[in-house]
Amino acid sequence: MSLLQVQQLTKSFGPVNVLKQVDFSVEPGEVHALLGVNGAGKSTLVKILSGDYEKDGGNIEVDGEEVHFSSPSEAQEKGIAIVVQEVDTGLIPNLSVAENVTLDLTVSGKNSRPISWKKRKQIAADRLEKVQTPIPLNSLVEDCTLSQKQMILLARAVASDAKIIIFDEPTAPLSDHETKQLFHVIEELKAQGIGIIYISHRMQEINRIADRMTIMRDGKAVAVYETGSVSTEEVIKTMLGKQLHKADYQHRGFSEETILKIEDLQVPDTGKQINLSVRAGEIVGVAGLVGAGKSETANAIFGVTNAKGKWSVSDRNVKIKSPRHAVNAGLSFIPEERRKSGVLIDSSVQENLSLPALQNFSTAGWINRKKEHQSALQQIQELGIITSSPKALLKHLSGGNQQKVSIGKWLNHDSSVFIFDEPTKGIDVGAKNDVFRLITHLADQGKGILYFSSEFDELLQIADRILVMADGEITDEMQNQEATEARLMTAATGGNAVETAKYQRLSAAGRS
Amino acid sequence: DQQPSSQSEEEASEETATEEATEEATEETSAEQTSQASDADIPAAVDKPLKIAAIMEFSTGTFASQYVSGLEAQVAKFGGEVQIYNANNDLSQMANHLQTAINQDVDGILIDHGRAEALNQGVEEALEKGIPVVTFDNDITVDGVTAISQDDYSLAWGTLKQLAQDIDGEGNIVYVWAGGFTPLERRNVIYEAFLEHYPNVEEIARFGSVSNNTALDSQNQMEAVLKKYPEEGSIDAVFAPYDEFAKGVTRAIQQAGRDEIKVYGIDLSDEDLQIMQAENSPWVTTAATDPAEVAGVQVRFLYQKIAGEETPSIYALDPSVVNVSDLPDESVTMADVGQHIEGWGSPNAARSPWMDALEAKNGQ
Amino acid sequence: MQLKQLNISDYPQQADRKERIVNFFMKFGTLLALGLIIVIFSLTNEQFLTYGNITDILRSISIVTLVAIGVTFSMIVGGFDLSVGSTVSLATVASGALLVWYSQELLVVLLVPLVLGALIGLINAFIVVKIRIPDLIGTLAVMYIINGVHLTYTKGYSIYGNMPMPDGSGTAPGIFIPAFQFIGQGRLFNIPFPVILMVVIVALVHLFLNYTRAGRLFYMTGGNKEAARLSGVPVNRYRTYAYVLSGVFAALAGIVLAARIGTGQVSAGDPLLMDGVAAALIGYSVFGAGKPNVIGTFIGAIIIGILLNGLTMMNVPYYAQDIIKGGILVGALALTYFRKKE
Amino acid sequence: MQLKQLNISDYPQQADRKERIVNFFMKFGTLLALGLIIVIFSLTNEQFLTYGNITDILRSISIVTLVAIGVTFSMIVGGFDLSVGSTVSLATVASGALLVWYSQELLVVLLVPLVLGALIGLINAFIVVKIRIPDLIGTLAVMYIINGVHLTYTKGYSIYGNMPMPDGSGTAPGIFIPAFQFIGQGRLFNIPFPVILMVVIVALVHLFLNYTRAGRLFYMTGGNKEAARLSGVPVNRYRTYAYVLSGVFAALAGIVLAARIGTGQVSAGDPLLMDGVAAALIGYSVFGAGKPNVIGTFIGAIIIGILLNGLTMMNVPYYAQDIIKGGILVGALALTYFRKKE
Ligand SMILES: Nc1ncnc2c1ncn2[C@@H]1O[C@H](COP(=O)(O)OP(=O)(O)OP(=O)(O)O)[C@@H](O)[C@H]1O
Ligand SMILES: Nc1ncnc2c1ncn2[C@@H]1O[C@H](COP(=O)(O)OP(=O)(O)OP(=O)(O)O)[C@@H](O)[C@H]1O
Ligand SMILES: [Mg+2]
Ligand SMILES: [Mg+2]
Repeated sequence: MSLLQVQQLTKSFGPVNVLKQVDFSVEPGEVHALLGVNGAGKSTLVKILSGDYEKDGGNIEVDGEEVHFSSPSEAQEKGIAIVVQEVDTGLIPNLSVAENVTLDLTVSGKNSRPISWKKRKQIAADRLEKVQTPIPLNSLVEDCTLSQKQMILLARAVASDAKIIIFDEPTAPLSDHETKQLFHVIEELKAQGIGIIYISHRMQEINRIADRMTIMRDGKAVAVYETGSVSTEEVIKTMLGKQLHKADYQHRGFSEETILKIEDLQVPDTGKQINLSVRAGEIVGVAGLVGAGKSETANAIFGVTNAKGKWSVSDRNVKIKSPRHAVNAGLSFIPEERRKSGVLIDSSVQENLSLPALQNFSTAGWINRKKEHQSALQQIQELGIITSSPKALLKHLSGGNQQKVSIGKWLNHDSSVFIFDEPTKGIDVGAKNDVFRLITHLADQGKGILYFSSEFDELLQIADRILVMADGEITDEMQNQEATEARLMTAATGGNAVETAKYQRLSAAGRS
Repeated sequence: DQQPSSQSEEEASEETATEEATEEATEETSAEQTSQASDADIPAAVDKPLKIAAIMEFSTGTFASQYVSGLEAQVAKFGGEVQIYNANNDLSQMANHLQTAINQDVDGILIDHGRAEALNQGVEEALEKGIPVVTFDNDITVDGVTAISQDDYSLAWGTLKQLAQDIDGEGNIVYVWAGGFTPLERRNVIYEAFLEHYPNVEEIARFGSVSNNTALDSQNQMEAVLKKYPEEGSIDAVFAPYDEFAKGVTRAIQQAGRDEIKVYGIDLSDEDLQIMQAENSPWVTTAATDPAEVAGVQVRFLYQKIAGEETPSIYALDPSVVNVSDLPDESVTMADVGQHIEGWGSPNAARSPWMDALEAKNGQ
Repeated sequence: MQLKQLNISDYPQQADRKERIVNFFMKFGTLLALGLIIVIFSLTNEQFLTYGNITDILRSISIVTLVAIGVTFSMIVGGFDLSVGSTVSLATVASGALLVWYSQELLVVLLVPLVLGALIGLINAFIVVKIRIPDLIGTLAVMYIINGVHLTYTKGYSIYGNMPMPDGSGTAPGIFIPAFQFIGQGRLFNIPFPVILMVVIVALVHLFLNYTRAGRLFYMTGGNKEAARLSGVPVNRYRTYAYVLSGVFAALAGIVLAARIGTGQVSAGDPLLMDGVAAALIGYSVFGAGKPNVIGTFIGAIIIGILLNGLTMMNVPYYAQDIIKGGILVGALALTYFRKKE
Repeated sequence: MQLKQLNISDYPQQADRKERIVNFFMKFGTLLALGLIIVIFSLTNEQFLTYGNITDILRSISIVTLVAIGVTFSMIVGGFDLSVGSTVSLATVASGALLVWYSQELLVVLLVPLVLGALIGLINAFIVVKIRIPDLIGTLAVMYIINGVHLTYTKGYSIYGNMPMPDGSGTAPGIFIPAFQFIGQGRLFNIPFPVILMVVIVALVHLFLNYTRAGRLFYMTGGNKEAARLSGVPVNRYRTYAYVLSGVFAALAGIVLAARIGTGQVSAGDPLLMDGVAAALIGYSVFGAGKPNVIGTFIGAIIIGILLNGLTMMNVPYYAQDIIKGGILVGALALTYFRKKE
């Protein structure tokens, strides 16, 4: 008997059928991967399983018993826990880390018994230790980094005595090291006979950890495979419903002209100095482990944080004290946390796309709405954004499509340099391909690209030159040809010394 | 606005045509109806359920409540209906209300407080449409309007004179005051004059604010003042020219046990009487008119106007100074203050002979 | 790619019947309620739908509408301005003082209050945008301060033509000149001037917010401050503009108020805050906009104004009016907001 | 692993000097301002720090503190309750009517208003939580309704012992009995009873909010409704509780108010709304909490109360008091909120 048996599950949001008679099952002690392109319906499926959404039709059995969840607490009672995709929907930002890690204890606790914060902190510390992530217990979750937030969610799910734990893209914000920790934890859960549903866009991970996989396409479960029984190409083909044409990364030459030059940039959050330059048509990757300070550096370059330093764009010295200055100087920025800072989820696709270059759509201050609409339509086509209309609100798009909008909005703007911070996070292979194509296309037009990522394989694919960052400083630089994953890793960890230093720092911060 | 009568239709329509016509018709009607004894002289224009609008600037406090009851009572006695338009201290709202009333084709308009600049336009329009207007306590001076007032200057002077006598023209007093309200501003004029007149009276503290919770605010602030002057005899009297002020101040003094401080107020209501008559109450004197009586006079003037009678442009009600010492030991209500205070109330002001008959007719 | 099948037009047609009804109520619930109110009032009172009464209603809401437009601006950028009521009072007193105490000419009497309103907006912006005190409490503090300032300035007295000076130095030289009073009491083509002013401003603001770049950027700033900033929108500047506009519109309302009542009445603006906020909030629901918008705000003000007028005409006692007003507010909004779980 | 070295005490020491100063101001800015105010007042007036005056101040803030605690609850769950002022009025009138018109005994006089308060809370919750009308406008509508109800009920009259009945049917039979008046005016161990009541309630609510499950669920609900729901918190139930508590505390404030002034004063609660909200908002900044909390609310109420008392003692006119009040609000909060760009 399966631990979880889902049959003929359907769900629609208004006119849109998101799940079409999905069958799905999980065995005890199994890691079952869910694969599918952005918007295939993975999150919707697991949200129904975790009681977030109510199903429209079909049935769900847990341990052979038919269940119907109308709230998350009912699902939790039946032993289903979830680590949600959007971490911010799982945490209470203005409460402490300790309280968030032990949230379930509060919820399930007895009303009559007073809370002992001392005990709570101990439990929280223990739980965080289990996932090997020390985080200062008293600091507020809103001050935590994305990976820290993800680990808090992990710690909580692991500690719950659930029979089934759902991970919805857990590794997207995690470093290699943290991913390893996660896998370690998952192995332990498996050993205890817990069933795991694992959603990810990273094929290597799936191959490494999953026992079976269900592939979803367009709201249907189209195939179930044993891991290893089919090739990755086959899986991707099933996912996309067609052959993936790998983008052509053949690199073209680029000019000698330096398009972006940054000198003595004092990054406020890391306290370190950065020097770098990008040539026209060159894709410069910045590799680093999560927590290396990449986002901080990117933010500083774009003037998000008020950093001191010297910028020169296309040989013109510019002062960048705010993103506005950066935009005016010809920079574009696709930030890491798209929902928070990349897009306006309550505005329409069209309004998002036209935002940075609104002056191009207006004459004497008046917006030419027709032009705006046409341009949005065209971009939706070009970028492959799946949406019901340019007027649809962005919050109704899947994560990958939101990311495309986040990139697409800069294409109307006449920029010479594009800064990407983890642009492929949370998007499927097909979309990732689209993004890469887009980036190379930009480079071909002579734009300078600065690409921050902790996905070394991506950098090896796309970057012409790779800078390696550790602890806020650039520690190594190499041409693509010289680069290997091993060399990158060594530089990024700075040998063991840096890795150790980082942990000392973090654990010191964890004492509270 | 026609009444069913034995008159022919032509006569009836003629009657409503103009004001002068009304007067003529009145005589005719009374002549015709001699058979019905008590209705004898009731002018036709008022011998029907009239729709009266009362436009008030605000209606908080007991004075306003009793004023409204007075209006309702007198209009009801005359068989009419009064509609209260309360502007909640908002002058532009008051102007709007006046306009609404005019659009409603009411038979007469009463205005309580407000300012001429805001209301003149509406009042003129009302008069043009033949709707008579009687005002209370404001500065509207449009021709044809009767303005009655309770005379804030006399009110303030009455109570201040008593204060001066009681402290022998010398001592420290506390003043409670807030601007922005016409009656209070007028009373303040007298107060300033009073200070000049009695150079040995010294104002040692001043506070006050008007809200929906004026009494409690005054109480809290008076407590602070009492704490600042803790020695007995450091404060001789409090001048609180609004009963909500006086109530709060009285309570603060009572609760602090500082009965040597006397309170001199303005306005009177049943509740105020009760507070003043309480044992050892510091509130010893107040100057007031009877709000219900003011309302009665105002309504009667309006009915006289509707009936086409001559009314004065200005009529000032004489305020009385009520000293607790003049009242008997048992508790007294507004209804019988008149028995103890000379000149209290003016039940016969603006009373036409036919009014008794009208009241009697509608009393059944 | 998948995109080739993109078909823009078929989305709305797919909605089933029930859903369409729900959508209809969400969009038009508020308007429906307004229509119902009008029908009831005109059935119970034949004077209600007269030209005179309609223009009266519009005139009576003109001041509150101006305040509410200011409030709408601050809400669009995701802020809140509690100081508008006191700004109205200040502007009223300022124009009164200029006319009566200083016998200034019209232009000065109009300009100074507007500049004061803009200044207050700048102060609010400084406190909320620069010092980052939360808007509710920051503008509350400013409200206290402005109230204090205007009362101190007049020593608590209201200002009217040829008044005795508060400091006892004789009689004030000026009056409320007719040209000024015209703003509040005059008529053009038999339409009250404040109504014309209001309608023109509503139309202009509507065009501005929906068809200009600046208007869009106001909305974007309110939609997601961080994302807008990273797209190069100078969000703090737009938030500042919004507070300044809020102050300017409140000051304009104060000028109309002073002209309407012919007095520089202290504290006259206080009651306008609540009604202005209510109008702007009702506006959210009009046409299912779900966000602050000026047409909605206008309709919100109309609903409030009609209720007051109609209920007074129906001879509902003034305190019972509050009950009905509250009830209808809830009813109208319930139509818009109540729907099945998403 | 490394976690074994986790040591509770040394994290804060890492902050460098400048940062520590900033942190200090963020945490203690408001308290510092309070301290400064106290020092100034006690220097300028020797009577300020007497036992009698301190208890007076505390007594004068007891009512506003109770209202503010209710407001705090609604703010904790991320809501807002504009109806508290009218609830205070209703409770005041209800206890007055029960005492004076119906000569009821103490228990009834206390229970009925509290039940009414809870009912109003339920109505608010129904409107805001169930119908999903935005809180500001939903509770505003309820405010109108309650104001209308209590004014209609009393016909606008305030209620006091042995008053003539508003319908003219003779004299009311009851009075404000001493046992009831004790709640507002009595003393225990020479401490005013309302002060004791206030302090006990503040302490209880503080313990409740920080050390019980239910208290934390309130915070979770407000911190992130979605996350709380996904964690199995019945968020709508807790939002409902919060509005009910808001109503109950407002009703309690109304009872104390009636007992303090010995009258069922109509509309008496209106001015308490603003002060209650101000106190709760100031509370955000106390100890750098950044969220509503009851100790902060209490301190907020103290600041407001002390300003009124001290400035009155210094004979500052009430309108100038507003300037100072606003200025100090901004000053105190600026210390807390102004810091370098993040
Ligand atoms: N609340 C909602 N209202 C309307 N449509 C929705 C809603 N939630 C999801 N959808 C739509 O349902 C489809 C499936 O979304 P879902 O989030 O399940 O995709 P996913 O497979 O998890 O994608 P991703 O890999 O990007 O996370 C998408 O087209 C999305 O636009
Ligand atoms: N709130 C915080 N408190 C203490 N240290 C922090 C905080 N936020 C970030 N840091 C530190 O700043 C450094 C960079 O953080 P972050 O994880 O965002 O870097 P990154 O290289 O951009 O990683 P990512 O791949 O997640 O974007 C880390 O060493 C982290 O520990
Ligand atoms: Mg998903
Ligand atoms: Mg990053």
